[in-house]
Amino acid sequence: ADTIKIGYVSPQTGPLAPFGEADKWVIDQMKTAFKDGIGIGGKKYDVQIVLKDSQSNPNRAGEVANDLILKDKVALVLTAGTPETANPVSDACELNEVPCISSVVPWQPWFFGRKGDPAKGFAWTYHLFWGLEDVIANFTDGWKSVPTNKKVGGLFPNDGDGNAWGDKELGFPKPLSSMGFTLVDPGRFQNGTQDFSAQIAAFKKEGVEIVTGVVIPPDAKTFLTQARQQGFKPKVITLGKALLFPGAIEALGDLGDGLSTEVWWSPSHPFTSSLTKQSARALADSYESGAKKQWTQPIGFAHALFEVAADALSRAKSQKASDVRDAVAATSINTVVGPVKWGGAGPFRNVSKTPLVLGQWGKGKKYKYELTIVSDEQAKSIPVGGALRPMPG
Amino acid sequence: MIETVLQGILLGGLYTLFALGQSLMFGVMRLTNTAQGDFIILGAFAVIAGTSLFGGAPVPAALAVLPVAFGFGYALQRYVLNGTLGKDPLPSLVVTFGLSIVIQNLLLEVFSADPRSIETGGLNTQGLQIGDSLSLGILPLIVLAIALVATGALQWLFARTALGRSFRAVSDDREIAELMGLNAKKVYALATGIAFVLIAVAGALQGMRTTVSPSDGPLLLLFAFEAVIIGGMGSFWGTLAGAMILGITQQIGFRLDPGWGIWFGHIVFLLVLVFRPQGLFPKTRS
Amino acid sequence: MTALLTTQGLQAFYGDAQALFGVDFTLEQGELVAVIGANGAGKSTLLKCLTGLVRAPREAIHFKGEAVGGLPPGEIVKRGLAMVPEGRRLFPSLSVEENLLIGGLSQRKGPWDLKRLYKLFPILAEKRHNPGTSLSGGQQQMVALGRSLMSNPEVLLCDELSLGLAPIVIREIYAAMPDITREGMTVVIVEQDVTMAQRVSRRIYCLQEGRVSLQGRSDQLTRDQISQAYFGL
Amino acid sequence: MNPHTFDVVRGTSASRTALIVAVLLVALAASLPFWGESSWMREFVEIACYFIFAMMWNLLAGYGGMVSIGQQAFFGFGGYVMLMLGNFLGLNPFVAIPLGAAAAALIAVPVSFVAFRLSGGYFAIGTWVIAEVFRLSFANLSAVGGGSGTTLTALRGIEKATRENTTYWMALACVVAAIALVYLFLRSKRGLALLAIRDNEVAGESQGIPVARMKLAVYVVAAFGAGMAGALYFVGNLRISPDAAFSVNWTAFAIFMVVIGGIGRIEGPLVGALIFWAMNKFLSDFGTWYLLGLGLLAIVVTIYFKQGLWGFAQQRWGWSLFPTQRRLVLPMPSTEKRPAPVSSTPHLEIPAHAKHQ
Amino acid sequence: MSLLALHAVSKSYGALKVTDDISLAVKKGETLGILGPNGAGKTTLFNLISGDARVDAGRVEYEGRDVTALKPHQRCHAGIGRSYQVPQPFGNMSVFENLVTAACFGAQQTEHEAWETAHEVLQQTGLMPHANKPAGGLTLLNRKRLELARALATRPKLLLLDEIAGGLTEHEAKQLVEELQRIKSRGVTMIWIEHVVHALLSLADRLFVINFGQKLAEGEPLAVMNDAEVRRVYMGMEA
Ligand SMILES: Nc1ncnc2c1ncn2[C@@H]1O[C@H](COP(=O)(O)OP(=O)(O)OP(=O)(O)O)[C@@H](O)[C@H]1O
Ligand SMILES: Nc1ncnc2c1ncn2[C@@H]1O[C@H](COP(=O)(O)OP(=O)(O)OP(=O)(O)O)[C@@H](O)[C@H]1O
Ligand SMILES: [Mg+2]
Ligand SMILES: [Mg+2]
Repeated sequence: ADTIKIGYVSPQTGPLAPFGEADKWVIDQMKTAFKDGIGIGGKKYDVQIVLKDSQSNPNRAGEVANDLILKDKVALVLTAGTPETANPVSDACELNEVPCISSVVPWQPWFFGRKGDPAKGFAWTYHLFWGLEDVIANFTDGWKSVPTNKKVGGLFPNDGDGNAWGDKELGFPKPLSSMGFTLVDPGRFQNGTQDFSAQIAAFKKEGVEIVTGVVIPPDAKTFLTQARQQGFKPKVITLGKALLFPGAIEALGDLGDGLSTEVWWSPSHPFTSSLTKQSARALADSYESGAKKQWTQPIGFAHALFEVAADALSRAKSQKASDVRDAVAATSINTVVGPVKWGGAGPFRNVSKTPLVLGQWGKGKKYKYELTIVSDEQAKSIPVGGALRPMPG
Repeated sequence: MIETVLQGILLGGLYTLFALGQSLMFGVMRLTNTAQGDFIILGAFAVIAGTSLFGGAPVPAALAVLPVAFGFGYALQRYVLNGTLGKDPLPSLVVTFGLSIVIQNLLLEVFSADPRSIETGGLNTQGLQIGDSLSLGILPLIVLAIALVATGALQWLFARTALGRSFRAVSDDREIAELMGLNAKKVYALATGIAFVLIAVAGALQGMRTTVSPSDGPLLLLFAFEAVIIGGMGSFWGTLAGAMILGITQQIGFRLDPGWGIWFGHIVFLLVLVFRPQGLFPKTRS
Repeated sequence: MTALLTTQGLQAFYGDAQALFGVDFTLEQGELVAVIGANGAGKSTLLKCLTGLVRAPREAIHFKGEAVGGLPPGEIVKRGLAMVPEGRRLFPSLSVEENLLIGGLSQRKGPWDLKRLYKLFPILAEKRHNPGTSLSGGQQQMVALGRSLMSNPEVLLCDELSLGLAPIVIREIYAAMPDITREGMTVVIVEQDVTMAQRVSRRIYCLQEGRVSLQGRSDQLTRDQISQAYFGL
Repeated sequence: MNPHTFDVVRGTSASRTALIVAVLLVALAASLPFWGESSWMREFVEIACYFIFAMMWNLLAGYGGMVSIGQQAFFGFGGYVMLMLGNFLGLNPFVAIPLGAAAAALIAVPVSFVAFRLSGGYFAIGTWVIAEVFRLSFANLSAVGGGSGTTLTALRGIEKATRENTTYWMALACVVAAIALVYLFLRSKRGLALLAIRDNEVAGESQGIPVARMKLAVYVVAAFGAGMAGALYFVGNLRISPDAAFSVNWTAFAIFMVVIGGIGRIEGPLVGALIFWAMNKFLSDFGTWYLLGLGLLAIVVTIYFKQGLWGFAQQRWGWSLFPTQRRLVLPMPSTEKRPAPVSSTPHLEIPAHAKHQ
Repeated sequence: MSLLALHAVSKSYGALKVTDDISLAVKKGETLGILGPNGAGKTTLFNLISGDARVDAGRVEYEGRDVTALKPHQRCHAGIGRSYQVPQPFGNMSVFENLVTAACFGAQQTEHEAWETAHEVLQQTGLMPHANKPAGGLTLLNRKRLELARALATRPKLLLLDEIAGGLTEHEAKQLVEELQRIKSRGVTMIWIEHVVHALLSLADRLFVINFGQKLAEGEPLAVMNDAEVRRVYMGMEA
């Protein structure tokens, strides 16, 4: 039989490596799932998955995407893990006219960060994830449940995510003020900052009780320890990105308890894989037993990307790029991260949203820290495990 | 304002530790170590690895790493870097640059890209409350104290002891120093060994203060380098002063706009270059 | 009596270029020997071989009965050979006194210490805390000589003590020689000035293109013989 | 004195053969779009960027004696200027490539004022700091997307094949121009001056070489080339971000290429680029291990083959494709050995009066 | 008219006044010898003339124009050629290329003219057998020759020679003097620093003695050598 190739780009090394940590395992699973091949346009094809490492470097991400397209001649490109990887890969696909499905980037940095025109959208690139409106709603839902003075300190770095989250029009500032929160934003900082005393001083001066933002894990640690040293004790700390991974939380030591973060996927999500028929719980369990590690959120999305790919390819008229693209555009399936369907208006022509909830880390039984879902205002189908606790101490 | 300056000085203490090893290696061997930052990170990871060996106690682990660091530096100089010394700075630059790549990727392979830190049993979060609004971290104060002691000790070693004389003699004229009975290769190795002890101390403290990940090195190198140049080459107190100036300017920059803090530090460094290329406190040899 | 220091068929190379072609050289305890020869004849190379700065075969050099060829300079200094290098070469970042102390690193016992040196060259005591390189050329030569004496060598090798020095300085330096040899120290001087060499030395070796072209007692050699050996005519 | 008693030889037979082979190769390469695959073109463009950049680094460090770790400043600057001209002024990005390079050359003038305060190893890291200043400055420029970077939208209208072919030919032209420019420069008088400065700046100045001006010229030319490589690269890549554009890896790879191939010789970056390309092609999937190996290779070559692989070959077999030296050739060299050269070499014989005195 | 004139030039390194208010004039075609103890500031004086060091105070005049602000390469173009006490060859270039460089840039000749010049100088200085050898591999003596040769290749009107006879045998020194004599006879003005006094005396028209950066004596050679102060300070002889 002929072979059809699927390219996959994610950061497996570099500072963003936790985002790509589970990919090897997921792809191994896929090999089993695809062992009988896929039928495209009535013909059976063997499936080969080509995994490339972006090394957390946007430059490298673009290069390997081009390699996939030009050398490996993949029929479809999948990519996941922060704008630093997904955006250049999507751009390369758009340029070379190859269909691409991306994920694990809020849709605004993905769409507007690539200078997308809402009137036209993109021709070749499709995205599935939640958006800033969801993260804002979830964070604020959580904050409202804890008595505070509603003063929020923002930590927005100068990267794809930080610029979007802190953007005056698209990001946090507008909705927060309309909900009665006051945002204290000292400004964009470089990733890898050694010292947050400027931010801490600004927060202290304004009497901030809630801290939010989207920082990389080392910066979160630096900020949190320095805040403690300098006597700054907010009641709630909800950060995106930095607090997603159990490894990062463990690195924080005692500071990890009570931190909250967005949850895009968890074992308690009530979804099932269309490909392997595993429930979210079963998928997480098989990862934990297979990889000997605590589950992480990207597992679900890496899996879902392949679900969508398999579904689209099997519906494609032929393996020609435009046919595959048309099949992708017409997708409508239920995946382990929720329903996926494109074709809305504006950016949503290329964006399919998945549900988002809020989670909080606490001392766990099986692992040092475990994540509990504490607010499901935005996705009622996902069960809550408790209420948001104020930070201890 | 006072707080900004105080925080700047505390930051400067850390930068001093980053820079002393560089200053020493340059002073003795005219060797610019572009892997300085990566060695600091390596030191931090060594302590992290050691901590798990010592059942989670960071201080014994850090102390145990020091002699290892000394031996590592000694051997590195003896068997690798000595072969690159000479009038041409290129070989040593390329080799240390290569080492930097090797270390980063080796750490990545062994420890993965996960950020890690050294567990200090809560020490890193303790603060010293001064007045109502000012609180200084205990750990940064300890870092500053260690930096002061290390600078003083190094300056004393360099200026007042026979070993220090040997360092200077070998750096001045290697052939003649050998004629006087010094083994230049050993003296160099000794200097690098000492530099690596400082690097390990810096790494351990960096790992306690914040998280470290394999690709953090280059930024630390630049800070170390700037401190050395601002201070003026050849004097350890100058390096300390340079580090303080860098720390304070960065802090001021951060308060103006967090995005420009490091940029501000770089600019001050470049201004020093333009107006005082010999550094602010060049060693006046007396 | 056996010789203090001998070389047998000593050959030396700089990379591929051979500089010495089988030099036989003997030194008796307590004598002052001058080595003369044209530029590039190999005088400095001979001294550098003796002190280990240029590699030599182990057996080619014997010092007090021990084969010392090719030992690192430090080892050789410890055994009692010291050299005053061509062109002074003080350590610029060390003071006069520190320069002298570096010379004493090998910690051999003997008459020479700071006190004794300062007595020989009082001007150095005055400038002990100045950087060595701030001194005049002659004073620097005194430091260089003193630095080597500090190791209390049995054999002192001096390379072109007078090169580039004003006549007054040359006089002062050579005036110190008797003081140095008095206690039985053996001295080798390399000298361009044949007259001076003949006057101060007991024996003379003349090198020419890496070979010994003449040797003998200074007072028995004639100017003619020397000129001939010098230029190889 | 008779002017025809000597000759000065500059070429070698290898160099003449090399020239012919090179012309044929370029002609062949120019026709690639008509018979090759688009992936080859893309690969060529990429390696061309690396190569041009390495070539310029070699000129700067190997000939100018200025070992810089900050050339990525000009690489990124060229890229950003190209992008801004394309996105904001609507200029055709292909036209914007040389303009980006020119902008890099222009900015190099004030930059040199700061960088030239340092020398040796400190120059190296100082230029790195300057490159960081560039990176941070662009990272704080929200018009070009700040730290997250932005996309070159100006090419969106152009057809794929046209775009690919034009980029390819541009890259080929740049490569040929870079080699020719550097070679002719080094063969000229100025090349001599450069070598002299590299050996001894002070003496060069006193022999009438305007050292400051020469160094500046080299620095600016190198910046131009680096800017060209950067602009070209981002036309091929479409997406730019400060971290990517001003990454120290650019210079790291250039250093490795040049050192492995052989510094201070034009063949060096050529050989280095080929090796780099091969390693990248076949080994880059090994990720960390590949980079680790690259670092180790650079270390080993530096310590054991100081002249690089080409330098080793040159010493071993006397190869030289781009000879720049001048050899003085006298007819009948045997005359030198004749016993009585009467007056031409007066220093070697001793007149009778010298023996006595 | 004097070719070169120094008007009250001074130069300090740190607290050390190395050149202290020296005034000096050299006529066209003249050979001036400079004497003085080690560290008296002779080489520094050359540096001030050639532009390698900047004066702190005073003025350097050459061919009647003020060159104090000119860079070394500009002074070289104007006709000031120098040799270095410690030879500074372009070590990785061949001897021939060293000379071609000097002719190209110092004498501002075209490449082909420079070849001629280099060839001629090679013959003059006896360096011909080493023409294609790398300059870094030369012996000290040949490096010193190269210093002279390279200065000659810049086609100087004023030649600054710093201790080029040091370490030469008597015979070699004699040949050197003969060579310099020939250069002198072509009308080249020279200033020569030398400790080998008898060589200097055989060529110099006038002597200038420096001590501690100041002028100690100046004038007709024999008179200067017989000066009591000079004999005491420099020769170490009681008058
Ligand atoms: N470092 C070196 N590299 C290569 N060749 C050298 C080196 N040092 C000396 N030589 C060569 O070795 C030979 C002997 O040199 P050496 O310095 O011993 O002579 P010398 O008699 O001391 O002369 P001088 O009176 O000039 O000091 C010469 O041909 C010289 O060119
Ligand atoms: N660049 C410099 N920096 C500091 N001091 C210097 C410098 N150049 C020269 N000196 C000092 O200036 C003084 C005069 O030096 P100079 O080289 O002019 O002496 P000189 O008369 O040429 O001596 P010699 O006969 O030994 O060559 C010396 O004390 C020297 O150390
Ligand atoms: Mg000698
Ligand atoms: Mg002098």
